[in-house]
Amino acid sequence: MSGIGGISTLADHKRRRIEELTARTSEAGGVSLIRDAGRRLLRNPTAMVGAIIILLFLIIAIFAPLVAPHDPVQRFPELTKDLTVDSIPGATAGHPLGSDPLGRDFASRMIYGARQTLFVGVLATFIGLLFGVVLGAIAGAVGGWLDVLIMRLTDVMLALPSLLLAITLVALASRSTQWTVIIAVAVVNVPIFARLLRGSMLAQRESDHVLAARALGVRRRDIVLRHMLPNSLTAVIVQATLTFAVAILDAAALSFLGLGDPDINRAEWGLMLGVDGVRYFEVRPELAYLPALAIIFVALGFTLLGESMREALDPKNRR
Amino acid sequence: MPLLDVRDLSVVFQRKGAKPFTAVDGVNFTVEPGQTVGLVGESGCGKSVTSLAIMGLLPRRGNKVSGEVRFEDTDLLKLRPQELRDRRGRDIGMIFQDPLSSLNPVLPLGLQVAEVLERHQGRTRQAALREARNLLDAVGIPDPTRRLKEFPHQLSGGMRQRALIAIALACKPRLLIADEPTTALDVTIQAQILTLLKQLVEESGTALVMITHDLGVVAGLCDTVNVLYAGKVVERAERHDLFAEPRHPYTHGLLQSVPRLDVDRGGRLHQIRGSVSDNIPWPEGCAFAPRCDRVNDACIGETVPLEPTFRGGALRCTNPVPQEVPA
Amino acid sequence: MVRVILRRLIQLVVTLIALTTLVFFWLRSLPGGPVDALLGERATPQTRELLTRALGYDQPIWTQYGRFVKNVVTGNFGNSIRTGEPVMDVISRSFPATIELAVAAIIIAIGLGIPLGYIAARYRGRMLDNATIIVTLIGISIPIFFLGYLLKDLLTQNIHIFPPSGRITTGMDNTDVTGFFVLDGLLTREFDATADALWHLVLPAITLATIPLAIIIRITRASVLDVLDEDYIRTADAKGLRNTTIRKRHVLRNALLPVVTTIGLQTGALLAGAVLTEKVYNWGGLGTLITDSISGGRDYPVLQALILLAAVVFIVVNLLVDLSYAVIDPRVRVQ
Amino acid sequence: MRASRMQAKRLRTVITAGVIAALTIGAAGCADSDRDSGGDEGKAATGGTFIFAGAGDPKNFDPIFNDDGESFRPIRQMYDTLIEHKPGTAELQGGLAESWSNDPTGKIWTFKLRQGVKFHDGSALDAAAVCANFDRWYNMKGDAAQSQMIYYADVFGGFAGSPDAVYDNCKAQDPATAVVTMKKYKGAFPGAFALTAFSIASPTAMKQYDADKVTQNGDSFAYSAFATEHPTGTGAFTYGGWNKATGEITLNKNPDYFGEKAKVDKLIIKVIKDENTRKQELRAGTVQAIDFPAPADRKALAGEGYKVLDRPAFNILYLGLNQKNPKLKDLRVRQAIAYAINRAQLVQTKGPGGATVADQFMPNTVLGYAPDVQKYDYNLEKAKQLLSEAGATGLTLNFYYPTEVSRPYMPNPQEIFTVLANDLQAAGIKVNGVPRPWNGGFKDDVQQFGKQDLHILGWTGDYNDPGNFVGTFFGREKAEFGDQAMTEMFTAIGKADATVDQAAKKTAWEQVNRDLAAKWLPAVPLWHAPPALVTTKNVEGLVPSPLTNEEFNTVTLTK
Repeated sequence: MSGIGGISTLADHKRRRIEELTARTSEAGGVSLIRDAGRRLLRNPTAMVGAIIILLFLIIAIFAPLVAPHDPVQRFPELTKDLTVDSIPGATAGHPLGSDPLGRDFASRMIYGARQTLFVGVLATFIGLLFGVVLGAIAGAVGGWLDVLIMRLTDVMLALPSLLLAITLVALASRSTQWTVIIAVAVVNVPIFARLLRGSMLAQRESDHVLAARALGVRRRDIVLRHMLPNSLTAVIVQATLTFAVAILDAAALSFLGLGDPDINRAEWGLMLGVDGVRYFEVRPELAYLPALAIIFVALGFTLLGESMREALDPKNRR
Repeated sequence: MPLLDVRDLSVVFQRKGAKPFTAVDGVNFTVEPGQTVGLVGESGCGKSVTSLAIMGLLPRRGNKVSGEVRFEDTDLLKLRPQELRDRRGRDIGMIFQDPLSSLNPVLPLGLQVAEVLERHQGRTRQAALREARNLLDAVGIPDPTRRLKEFPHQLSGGMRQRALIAIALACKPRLLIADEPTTALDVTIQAQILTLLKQLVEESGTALVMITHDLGVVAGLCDTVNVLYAGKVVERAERHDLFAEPRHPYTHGLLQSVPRLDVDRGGRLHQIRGSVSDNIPWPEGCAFAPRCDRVNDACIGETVPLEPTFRGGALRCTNPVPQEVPA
Repeated sequence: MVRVILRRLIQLVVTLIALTTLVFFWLRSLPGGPVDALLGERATPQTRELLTRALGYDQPIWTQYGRFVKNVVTGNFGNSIRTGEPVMDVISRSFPATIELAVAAIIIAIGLGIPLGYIAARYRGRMLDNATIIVTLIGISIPIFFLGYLLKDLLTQNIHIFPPSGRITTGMDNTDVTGFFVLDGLLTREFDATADALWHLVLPAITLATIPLAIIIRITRASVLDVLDEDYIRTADAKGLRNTTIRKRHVLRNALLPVVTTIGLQTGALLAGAVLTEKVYNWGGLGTLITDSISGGRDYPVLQALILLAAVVFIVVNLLVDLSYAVIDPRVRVQ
Repeated sequence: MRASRMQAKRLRTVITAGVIAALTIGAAGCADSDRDSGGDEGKAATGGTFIFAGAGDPKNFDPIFNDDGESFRPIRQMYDTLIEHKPGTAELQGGLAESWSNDPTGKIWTFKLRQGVKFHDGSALDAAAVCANFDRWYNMKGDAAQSQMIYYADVFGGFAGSPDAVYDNCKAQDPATAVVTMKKYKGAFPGAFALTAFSIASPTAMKQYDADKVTQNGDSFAYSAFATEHPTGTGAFTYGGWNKATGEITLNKNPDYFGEKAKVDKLIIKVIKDENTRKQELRAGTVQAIDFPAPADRKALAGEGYKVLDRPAFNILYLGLNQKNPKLKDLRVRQAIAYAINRAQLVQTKGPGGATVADQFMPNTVLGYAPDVQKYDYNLEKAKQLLSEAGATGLTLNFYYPTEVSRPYMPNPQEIFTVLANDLQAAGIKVNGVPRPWNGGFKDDVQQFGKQDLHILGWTGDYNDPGNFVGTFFGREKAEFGDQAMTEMFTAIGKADATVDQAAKKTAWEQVNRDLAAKWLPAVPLWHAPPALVTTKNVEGLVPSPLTNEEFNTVTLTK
């Protein structure tokens, strides 16, 4: 039943799922859980695979300038020389993966792609998380009409399928830039994070150590900041890990629909796949395959880690 | 000959990653037809595992079950899963601790009772339901006809437990295993359920294995009592003997820790040091030793055997509680 | 239940009013817009004025809003800027296409998802289980427009097994009764049309089904595993019931509860997936309509209607999920 | 390929079987099929169905209310114009009028009409009918209707009562002679008479389905039954229906067409918006011809034996320079930009097959093309030098480019922008790219408000007249190029456009083009890109038109 007369019970179901997840990941809360969750993670091969993929991705992203042979936006005469709209030169000396549709070094663009993709994913996730967490925290800590208001808001947002919401937002944006995309993708996640945090804060509120703290007369602000938030955040972190994957996929989808980041100078995997990859698929399939594989791997990495974190934090799996 | 004869039954949990753990360690006991036998011990002493092992309800993977469980003349452990299924619910019924979680939340009560009858007595749904109604009536559920259509969450705790009993006894089994049937219930209800059980087994001459940590229950119900500790039977005796003169320090300790109105009022309630989980520093020897106040060198080192007592019971102790010299 | 339905309807109305107003003013605040979209490169300034006047954009915004509301209330969303026909016609034409596609996808997702999920759970930890999990994870991680793109390239270009796009072969000249081509074919006994329509449906449906399928598999697996450790399953075992009975009556029935919810959630997600799938396969449905209304020239009248429609569909789906939920879960029913 | 299609067929029949099985349950109450003889794939030398894949939905079928190629494609087949273009060229020839003439003032146009021509509704085409059309346009009532007559407003200046209206009256001297009188001469004539928008429609039909009824509804317009269901012209094909669900426009052979009768019985125009999908359908053999193949696919398709037909380039892509920006007001800076751009490389790397570098704003087929204009070949040093002379080093410019659009002259704006920006950066000009959706603000910002410093835009010619190119761009004050009176340029163009004598006209325009390049340089011409058509091997007789208005009556399907 939809709590306070929600906009839609699917939203409620989503919400319920989120909250039960929260309950699981944060009810026992506390350091001990996190510690032995960590222990269980280290023992879990899938988690490790995920972690390794992500680590690799981060390294490439951070050290792109060192790894990449060239500047990703520079056009090279030796590449433009035999570049035409219907044939794109392949591997040559100094250009291991050959050219992209504009005579730029494809290898370098793939490598810098890690950086841009990370940028988009992280920002989209973080912005969503930030607003979500703030809203959720307010709702959870203050409660009352503010809580009701915020929850109604999230209900409305949950009522539209995520990508559809993103598309609409981009369409309704007066100008299209990389930020339009990032924000569109981010906004979609705000309600999820808000729900999540609120849910787990409520769970926290009833938990023993908070009750104890309250009994000891600790100030409410301190209870929220020192006791409730930290524990609730575990759930949020798990969600964030999963969100990252979704974020880069959505960004790619937007590019494919021609609603993505318009600056094709920017080397971002979603953009490379959604625009050049598709357009020049028959001329040079690698232009699609490589970014696609990269995206799949990274998304997979984050999903693997996220899922196993969730499992690990789930008290049901404690032994 | 006994109805149920359990011979050095052992259950070893082998989970990957963890080292094998012996939950049940060479348990022996018998149940005569119509007799009520108690398995008593603190939680974690392996009594529930024993019952599941008898029913063959332990998951195949990760558990090693050895020994014999003779029901009449067949060894249940040797049966193929399918044959075992045919006996479960027909020859042996079982009642579980938590009546709510033990009933399927999405099926109407009637069906949950009826399906046993359909399965073992090949009745039609209608016939089964009719019988189910009578059963519910028999276990004292008011307005059974209506209840048939209701769902577990619509019943009170006591009702649910009654329903479970009805299910367990539906096919008039010769043996009923009750695993802590009252622990999840309010004290007031507990009494009702116990009397109900008692009455039912007496009427139908069903043998009952009552698994509990509650000596009160035992006192009210059992003919013979087996006290388990750390997966071993440490003392077996007739109910009266056990309560009159516990020999094993552990049994003694248990009885001491039961609040009593008649003796030493105001005196502190006795308690047993530590808990079962204290792991034993020595591989062989008495597992209770670390907590025992009568411990001596003999307890440690070689295994302590379970020796028959002259009163037809049995005892596993090197230094039992002395009994008053019979006058 | 009646109360639930009533509440939904009220919610629906409220949401719609809020949305329409929001959308109306937002769209009016954007640059470009209808005038820009209606005029080609050749428009002279004079024509521009004419048009602005003709569309009443010279009048105060509130007058415009009033007119807009009056129309909407009478179910008139104006005419499409791109094609000039009434928005309602455009939508009611595209709607069946998407429904046809979505239904096909859902059938695949459920038809394969629940069994596979169940099997995976039964063989927990074995090769099969692990394989399923990996595959589903990949299914979730792959950009589905790319998957669709590959399928299309492989099965329509390299090997011509399936048609590359559209809902029916050009020139098939099938009779349009309901707008659901498969159905129409049956109704009018044009079986070749039905076959052809089904034929066109295969690839898009598979593409669209990928994500829901993966998710349904995972949820089913998880929830079956949960149910398997439930006490009532032990009880059922203790009753000596046959394995089949236990699985059908006790395990599956309970395991399906969360799955139903998921399916509900996924139908929502399908709308989003449809946008991508329909673009890949040039499927003349709502998805295509959305993309066209945006990139094909900011067709605001259509966009407005679509946004409202999305809300309606979504709330209706909720209702259905709730009802189905009530059917299989007695605990909900009594509340 | 054939084999695999057989395979597909077989699989289909399997499915059909299944369906029929499923049917026995639910086939009780059934609507009856009202279709004619199913999907016939006639492959005879003549007859059969020709399926052409277009790139977008038409708006309606009333010529005068349209201004885009996708609407004109079917209209072309159903209507005729007084004057036509020779197939494959932009030169004029007789259409409904066997011949035409104008008086020395260029104001009075006399059309000798072809005899015995009938509209699809059987009514006769005579001078009265022609005049009825001219009068209808001139006297069109209502903002809604008028606002949709883009071409009319452009060519004929305005409507009844408007001071700058060009049209005066039309007299039917005799049934075979129509005399149209203008208030003033316009260079657009006679070319403009060949515009598809000015096709001659049946007055009877227009009255019957009150063609003039255009009603505003919400943010758009509803058109009359004439425009949507009963288009009636004299063309080689008659209207057969528009299935919007499948995006199929069906046209049937007009057996009593006055000209060369259609070889195929049926013409289906199938709307497929995605260029990639058009190609794939062509390969699948479900369509016989596609318009605007993706430039990247041309080579592949040609290699597979499809016919790639290039239309003679009749368009222009240019880089607009907005003189609202004081820096750009300096000719040297504009020239520097011209030198800084490596057009040869642009055309080679990004130009659609057959594209050529443009050095002026009209293709060489148009009257007044000057071979000897200043060329501005790529010269980085010169560019830098000019910039420093102008004291415009470290210049930063806002470069507006459109997104969500693909035009024949501009298949991929983002790439073109990126290349140009790259070149300008090399010359030391900082470029600040501003992407705007084509209909979501680009046209507004660029043409209405002139917010940009630089922008890319282009044009496809409508008829063979320099005014239609240069005149449209630079003939009057436009925000696009800096809203200021460039008096010299305007007057020069105005004079050239007003010249009636062809020879004088030619020289006048040539001079305009030279000055545009050397003195005014309001924009930098980039390329002429021929849009292509691709057909299957068995399609014969499809003549690509530079104006992208092919007529399909000449098409045959061979085995």
